[in-house]
Amino acid sequence: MKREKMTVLSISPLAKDTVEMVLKTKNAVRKAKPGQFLYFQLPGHTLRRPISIAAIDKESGTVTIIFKVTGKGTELMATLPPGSVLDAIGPNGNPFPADENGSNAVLLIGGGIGVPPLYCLGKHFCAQGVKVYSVLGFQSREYVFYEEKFRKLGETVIVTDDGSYGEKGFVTDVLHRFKLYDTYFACGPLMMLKAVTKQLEDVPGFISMEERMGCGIGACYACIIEANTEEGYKKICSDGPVFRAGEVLL
Amino acid sequence: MKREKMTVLSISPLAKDTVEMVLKTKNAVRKAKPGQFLYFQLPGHTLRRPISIAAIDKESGTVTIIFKVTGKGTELMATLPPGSVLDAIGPNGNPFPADENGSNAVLLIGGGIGVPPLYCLGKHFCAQGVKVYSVLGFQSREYVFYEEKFRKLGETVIVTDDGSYGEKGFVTDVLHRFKLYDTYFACGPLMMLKAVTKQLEDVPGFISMEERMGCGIGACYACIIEANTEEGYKKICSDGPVFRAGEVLL
Amino acid sequence: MTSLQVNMAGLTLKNPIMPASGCFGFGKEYSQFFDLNKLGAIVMKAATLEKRLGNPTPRVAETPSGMLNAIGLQNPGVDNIIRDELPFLSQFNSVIIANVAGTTIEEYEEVAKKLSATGQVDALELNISCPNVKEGGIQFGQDPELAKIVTERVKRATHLPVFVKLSPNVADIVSMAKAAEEAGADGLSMINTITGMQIHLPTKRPLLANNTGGLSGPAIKPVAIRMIYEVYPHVSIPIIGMGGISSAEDAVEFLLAGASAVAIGTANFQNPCICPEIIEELPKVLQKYGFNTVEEAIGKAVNR
Amino acid sequence: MTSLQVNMAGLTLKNPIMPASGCFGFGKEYSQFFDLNKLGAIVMKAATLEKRLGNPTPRVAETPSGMLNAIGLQNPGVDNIIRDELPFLSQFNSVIIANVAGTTIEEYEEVAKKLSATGQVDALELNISCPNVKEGGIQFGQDPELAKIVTERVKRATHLPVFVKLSPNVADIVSMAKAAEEAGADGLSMINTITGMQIHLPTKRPLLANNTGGLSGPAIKPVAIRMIYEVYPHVSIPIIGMGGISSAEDAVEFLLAGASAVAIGTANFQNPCICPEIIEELPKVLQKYGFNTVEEAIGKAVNR
Ligand SMILES: Cc1cc2nc3c(=O)[nH]c(=O)nc-3n(C[C@H](O)[C@H](O)[C@H](O)COP(=O)(O)OP(=O)(O)OC[C@H]3O[C@@H](n4cnc5c(N)ncnc54)[C@H](O)[C@@H]3O)c2cc1C
Ligand SMILES: Cc1cc2nc3c(=O)[nH]c(=O)nc-3n(C[C@H](O)[C@H](O)[C@H](O)COP(=O)(O)OP(=O)(O)OC[C@H]3O[C@@H](n4cnc5c(N)ncnc54)[C@H](O)[C@@H]3O)c2cc1C
Ligand SMILES: Cc1cc2nc3c(=O)[nH]c(=O)nc-3n(C[C@H](O)[C@H](O)[C@H](O)COP(=O)(O)O)c2cc1C
Ligand SMILES: Cc1cc2nc3c(=O)[nH]c(=O)nc-3n(C[C@H](O)[C@H](O)[C@H](O)COP(=O)(O)O)c2cc1C
Ligand code: FES
Ligand code: FES
Repeated sequence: MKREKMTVLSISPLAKDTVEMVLKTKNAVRKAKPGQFLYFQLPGHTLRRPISIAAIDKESGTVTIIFKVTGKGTELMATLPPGSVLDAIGPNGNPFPADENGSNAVLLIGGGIGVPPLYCLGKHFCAQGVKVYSVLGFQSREYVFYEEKFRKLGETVIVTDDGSYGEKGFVTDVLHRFKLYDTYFACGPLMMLKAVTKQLEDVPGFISMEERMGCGIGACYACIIEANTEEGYKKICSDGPVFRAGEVLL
Repeated sequence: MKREKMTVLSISPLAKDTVEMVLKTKNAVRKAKPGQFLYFQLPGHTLRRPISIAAIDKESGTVTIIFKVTGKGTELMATLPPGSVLDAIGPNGNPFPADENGSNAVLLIGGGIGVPPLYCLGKHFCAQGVKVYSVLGFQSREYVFYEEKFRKLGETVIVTDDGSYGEKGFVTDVLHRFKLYDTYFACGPLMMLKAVTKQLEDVPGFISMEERMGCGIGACYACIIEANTEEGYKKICSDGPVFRAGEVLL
Repeated sequence: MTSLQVNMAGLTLKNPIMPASGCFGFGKEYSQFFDLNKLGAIVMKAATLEKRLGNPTPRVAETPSGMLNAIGLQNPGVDNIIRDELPFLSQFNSVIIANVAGTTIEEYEEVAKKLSATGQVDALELNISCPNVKEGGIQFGQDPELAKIVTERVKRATHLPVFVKLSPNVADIVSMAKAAEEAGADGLSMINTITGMQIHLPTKRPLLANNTGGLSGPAIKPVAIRMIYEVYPHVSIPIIGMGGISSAEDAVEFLLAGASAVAIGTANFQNPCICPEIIEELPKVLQKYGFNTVEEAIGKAVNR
Repeated sequence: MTSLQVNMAGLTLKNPIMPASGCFGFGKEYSQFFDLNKLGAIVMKAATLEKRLGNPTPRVAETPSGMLNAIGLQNPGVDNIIRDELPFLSQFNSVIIANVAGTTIEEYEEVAKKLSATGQVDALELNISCPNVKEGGIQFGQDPELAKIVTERVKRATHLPVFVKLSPNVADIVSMAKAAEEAGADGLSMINTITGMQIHLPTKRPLLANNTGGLSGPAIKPVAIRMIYEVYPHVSIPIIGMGGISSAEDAVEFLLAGASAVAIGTANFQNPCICPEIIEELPKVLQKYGFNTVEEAIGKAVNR
């Protein structure tokens, strides 16, 4: 983990309120693993903003992030022209266990803005020859992104809450269609993670969590989540954001 | 007085820590008179910054300001690239009495960053056929600006505190050389204004004052100065910044 | 259509937005920027019995997301205000609230009487919370007993609704609020400024000539929200909320915390049109969060 | 060469800069970013007798030039801290200050005793000002009598210098400071956070699960400076100043107001290297304003 200045190489709208940004980095690109996040400082803001790494390109020395405009900070980020310099700490947190995992086939389950880190992970698995299935849920048609990219990784089902694109329903409505995977990886809203971990109780899985953060590095106890451990808690920023399903209490 | 968006047309260093900025305006340029000021909002700052109008060009629809980088606000202004948009209120305050004045010859006395409004005034007098003499004081050589412009208006003496340019000394050391004027106009540090008004006690004169401001339009009583009036005070932002010498207590 | 109307303390405001005392003078200057009829109410600069010259300058300083002021209640005195300022304000059909200050209880009474007699003032705001004067002001606002006495006495001196303006420079805001209510206050104004200081490095001295000043602006918004939220369940009189409001979203935050109306101070200096801009935005923001009227939003964040 | 050394309460700090309690954990995380030996002192996260899980999340919120936190004193408990955290910290040659919290006077005493017995702690900071726990904490910090008692009792339980950390949520900070001094405190830490709240419009509820939280960051700097300036002439014990410091200029402002050393809290979250950066800048800034040593600057803005 390091503090470094990253340069915005490109910024483009992906879907409604959803922005893709490619950043030139020296340090983070070398160290980053799927599931980790960058912690961005924005002028005029006291707290940094955590954003997951959506793609890592070691050759070009870039990382990609995808973020949804939900408040003042992401609004500001969405207006940064190429050439802007962002102060980032990272890569923060613990990655998905993608190397030591020993899977033959995995199921990725993403909801909304939880989709980006799964793309990074899926690419990683693909490169290792692991089979990748994906179920991605979005609010509605205009929020859908990265469908083609996921299809390139493997079989992909898209659902939308209102059925305006793909199938109508929640990700949990279609999970039963996939059987041939040994581990699942999920990222998305808390409600989705609750439903998914319950439904797939008997399958090994990993989930990625969100919480409002202070330090972002494990020092301030802002981002605690209850856990089935002796201590009774985990820090999302440094013990997570990725946890083994069942390790933390949703 | 109005709130308007002004576009930075050009920005250039004039002298050490001293910046000249040309602004495109619709409203202020039509109404502005020498001695008035603009009140600029800067992102991240609660209070606006008052800056005098240094030149008015009705043909091109621009006003020029000259400011010294003394703190965070002016530092930020100095980095604005051409094309930037500034939120300004103005023209604020009462101008120098340049039209109804009836002078045949005037003496302009400027100190440091008090020089800019006098240039605006001198040009105005020149255009009316009034003879203009100028005495300008600066800290040292590297702070001198607009010497040539003032020479074009009329006889000009430059002094510097350390003698590194022009003559060594304060403006008050050379005032006695000028006799053939009927009114003086002074702007500069409080110490200079005190010395000038004392030395030229018997000559009609006008001075321009500074104070930290809140509203900038006469509503908040932040910028008060004691005065020889029934009320006992004047507001620098709305009754001033220009006062008849002796009207306010320095 | 979203209704912005608010009824409180017997007053009917066409909308809950008003400029805060001391940040809007007596209205004339801002009337250059917009039609004051747009305002729900107008709160005048503090009036004292005699004219006051206030503190030496500098009187204001900028701080992170805020400012300090130490005006020191400068004003022309209540008689001059009645003669020179009230006639201008009374042309507008907004509710007119006079801010009353003093050094002694008798002064508060006297000023309240004079303002009430004009028939041009709709309510009084009792400034027992000015941190910038040596005597009077804040000491009444830090002691529940004194606050009670001054409120009672002013209530007896006027037929107008009285809002008591509370100081945040206390350990227990609820007991101050209750004291004011018990003394007969018709409403509360919260909050006045928090006492602060800035040191000027070049002179190695406090920047303000008065040394300390009152902190206002967005920096204090969380403190204002907290105090209103704390007080709301304990009183049944309406609260005018203030402290760092600079957007319609901020205003709604104050409503949810328990304010019936809100005042805008420091933000006027940044943007002289902030009040009409917030009034225009307010219906959209209320609707966005599911409210059809201002009154529906009041206190909604509080478990009473 | 500008001397940054500070002697206070029997401690020798190589420079006056330390991270503030709760914003730096027990140092490990920040040691990834810089060598902790650079710090004048290190203040640990609050320790209580038993481990505490703190408040529900969300626990932090952003505010204009500041933040709210309601961590609720989560910590592993004093025994675990001594076992797991102190050995790491004691490798560094910076002064180590332990922050002591509790619900009862006995808990403060017990924690103080245990920490003192380790021989690895150089001073204690008595946290009688945490606004985020239901019991203990702030109530000791709002009542001079209680503050006195807890200070006296802890002083008897330790041979270490004791800094009492004051709450700004009081009407009269000077009487709190005097009470601590009379009770034998070796120094004061000022200020802890100001109680605040933010309302989350989409949920129409306070954003923090705890409803209120402590306001910190540049927003509160003017309040901290004012309180230190007020207290300084009335006590003869040193003050560790804090509240919104994010630059060497800010640090010098605190020195001039009367602080002997300063702590940096919220700014660590923005810039994990802020402490060493300020330490590097400090000599230049001191020199710019005519000081050759830190000690020359202390209290220079105050007319004692
Ligand atoms: C580990 C992690 C990874 C994330 N990855 C992504 C991503 O890849 N793409 C994406 O769009 N979003 C991601 N988020 C959520 C993202 O951090 C928030 O949407 C963002 O901080 C909102 O900032 P804002 O200024 O726009 O909103 P505001 O509401 O104005 O922010 C106010 C404060 O709340 C915090 N905050 C608000 N929402 C969240 C949230 N959901 N999680 C954490 N903090 C929040 C902000 O950081 C800030 O401190 C991630 C969050 C975490 C914890
Ligand atoms: C009527 C008037 C006309 C002026 N004209 C000019 C001009 O033409 N060129 C120029 O360089 N300067 C001029 N000044 C001074 C200029 O306003 C200040 O230098 C500027 O505000 C400093 O801002 P800052 O953010 O750089 O400094 P900071 O010290 O960071 O400012 C902090 C606060 O103090 C205020 N402040 C600081 N110094 C002054 C000052 N001398 N006068 C008023 N407020 C101050 C700022 O506006 C701000 O609110 C004028 C001032 C007044 C009152
Ligand atoms: C320059 C200035 C002058 C003020 N004068 C008064 C006053 O005369 N009477 C009063 O009750 N409050 C006065 N206040 C306090 C404001 O009315 C308001 O309570 C406070 O500033 C918080 O609101 P804000 O953050 O929106 O400014 C003044 C505030 C400022 C900034
Ligand atoms: C997240 C967080 C946790 C804190 N925890 C503690 C604590 O455990 N003990 C304590 O005495 N102060 C605690 N504080 C208060 C700080 O030490 C400091 O007094 C306050 O934040 C003001 O300084 P700042 O503005 O530089 O942050 C905490 C502050 C924050 C922001
Ligand atoms: S954000 Fe500080 S511990 Fe996680
Ligand atoms: S700055 Fe408000 S009256 Fe002059």
